[in-house]
Amino acid sequence: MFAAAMLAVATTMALALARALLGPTVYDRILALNVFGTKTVLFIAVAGFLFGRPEFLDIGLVYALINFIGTVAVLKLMHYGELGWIDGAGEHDDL
Amino acid sequence: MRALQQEHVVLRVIAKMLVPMILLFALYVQFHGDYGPGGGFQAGVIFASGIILYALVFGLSAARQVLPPPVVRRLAPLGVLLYAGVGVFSLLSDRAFLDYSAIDPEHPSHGQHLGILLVELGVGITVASVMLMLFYSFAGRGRR
Amino acid sequence: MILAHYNYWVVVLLMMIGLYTVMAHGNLVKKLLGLSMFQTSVFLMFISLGKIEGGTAPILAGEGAVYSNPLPHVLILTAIVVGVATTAVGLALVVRIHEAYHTIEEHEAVKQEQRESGQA
Amino acid sequence: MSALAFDALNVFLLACLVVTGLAIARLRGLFAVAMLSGIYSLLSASVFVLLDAVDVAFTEAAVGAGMTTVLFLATFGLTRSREHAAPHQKRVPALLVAVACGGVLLVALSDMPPFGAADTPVQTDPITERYVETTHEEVGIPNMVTTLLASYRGFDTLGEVVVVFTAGIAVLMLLGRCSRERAEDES
Amino acid sequence: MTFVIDGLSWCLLLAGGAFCVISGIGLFRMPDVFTRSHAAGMTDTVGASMILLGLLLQAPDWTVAVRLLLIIGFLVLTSPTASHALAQAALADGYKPLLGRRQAGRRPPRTAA
Repeated sequence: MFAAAMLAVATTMALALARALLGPTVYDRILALNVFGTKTVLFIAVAGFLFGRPEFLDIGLVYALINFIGTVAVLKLMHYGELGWIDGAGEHDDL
Repeated sequence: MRALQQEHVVLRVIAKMLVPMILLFALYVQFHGDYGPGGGFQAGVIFASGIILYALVFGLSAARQVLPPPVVRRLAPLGVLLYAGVGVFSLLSDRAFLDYSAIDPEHPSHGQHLGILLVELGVGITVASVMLMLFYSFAGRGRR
Repeated sequence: MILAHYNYWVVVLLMMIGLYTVMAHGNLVKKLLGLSMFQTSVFLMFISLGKIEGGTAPILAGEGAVYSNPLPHVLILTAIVVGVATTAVGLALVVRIHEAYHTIEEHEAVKQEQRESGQA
Repeated sequence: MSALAFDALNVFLLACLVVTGLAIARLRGLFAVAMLSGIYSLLSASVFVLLDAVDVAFTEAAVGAGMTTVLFLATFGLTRSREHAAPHQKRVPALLVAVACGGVLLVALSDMPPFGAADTPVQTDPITERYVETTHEEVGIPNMVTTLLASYRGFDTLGEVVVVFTAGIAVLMLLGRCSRERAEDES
Repeated sequence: MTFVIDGLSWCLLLAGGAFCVISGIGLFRMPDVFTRSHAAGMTDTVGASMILLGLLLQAPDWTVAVRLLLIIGFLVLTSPTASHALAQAALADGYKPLLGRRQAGRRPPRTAA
């Protein structure tokens, strides 16, 4: 049954890859990258169970935590045109 | 600028929850590297990523207040010195360079364990601070 | 037969793609991407060499387990972090080139350089 | 069953890797290429997990998902440009050189031992045996990669850390505050 | 008892797999960014959590179970947030959601950028 789940995850990876290759806008590609990240987490989790070493979920955990950063960085770059706000007004107000 | 920032309330709330988790996870990776996958290299990069997420969402100057660049610049050689210091320590106690048994001559295995922990800590400090240094250098060079 | 060497075929293919990207593209960022692709192909080759069929990851797993060779893992683990640091140096050079010539295309920068040396 | 699943997944992931690589080489929009290189890194991490290199996959995960993407995007932000078409006269020689190198390697490939064999020189070398058999008794840490990295090859790792540190200093020299202020003073 | 747990985990794995494939098809086939992000963001979370819950029922010890729960938690936090931020950024960049069959394939105006 892990094999069935693995098949589903692999199919979704292929579909997301196709969207990333075709994606007409940058946002489509970001979306595909995001989905691909989630599917990689699933891939690593299921592969751990499939091959009998499920203690390697830490890698999935890294992706679940860090994959977000790429998306945020790209959106910020699209929005502001640069990654740092050096003298951005009022950025301490909400802290 | 102000209006744009208020759009990202969801992002800010989630990032506020996520950043401490990432930093905590980096510490877990650093000190659990003996038993599972992980170690200083990975932990350093993950720690830096946590601070980078903070900088991306709350602004570069906020992140610079958390970890000022001068501190980061001093931490980077500190890690290398810690690593090399372990080696020099073992040299001083008449052993080969980086022979961790010198740390605890009574129990060589325990000494090895402690030495690996110290060395990985040095690696982690250097990698984290160098990665942050890279990010600060690149992100801080924006348009004025 | 092909499956027995499949990993190495892919390594060679990726190496070719990386090499082509480095040489054919004038964009300096693209060159660095090609370089990192080349790098990944080398990583893949080392890791493939260490794999034993039916083996498991080199973290103790009880009696009778067959482990893949941990030595390539050690070499590649450090190579990845060093790779990102050196890529950052390359990117920093690209940024400086852009500040000096206002372009990140190789041939345009070379053209400007020649023009300036012709005037001098 | 497990071996079949392994082979199928290996072939699938490596095929995806090649397709992504080709797309990176072909596409012109640099943002799109940055996204694809993110996917490339995810794929290679999956391959590393499949090939038992858990620690390598961990590193690739930590580096590829966060750092590399952020660095490339920061560069795009600082240079803000789109790739121009490559000069045509460079493409054919590049292709020829790449194909020639690939051809040589493919010929050399026929001498390689089959993938996954246990009797290759890499696996039967005495040093491998020593690493795998005696690390646990000597050091007492379950993760062999950590033991090798920090203890047996500690000198090597010290060198790597120094390289990372040097790279950090180099970037600081190239992009740090001092050089910018100097440039502003000159202009 | 093990039979019930196995059956339940079977069902969760299969349902999660089906969700994942459907979300992938949606991502591939939907006409514009917003509908695609709907397909990705919503079904992705459910599919991923179901597969991970299915694995949770098979976990050999509690450390694995804790990691699976943490992964589920983080995915549920980050995946919808990323989709939300993405859709918002696309909207701010001047892409408008498609509101009918006629507009499909039309190049969106880029005014705000």
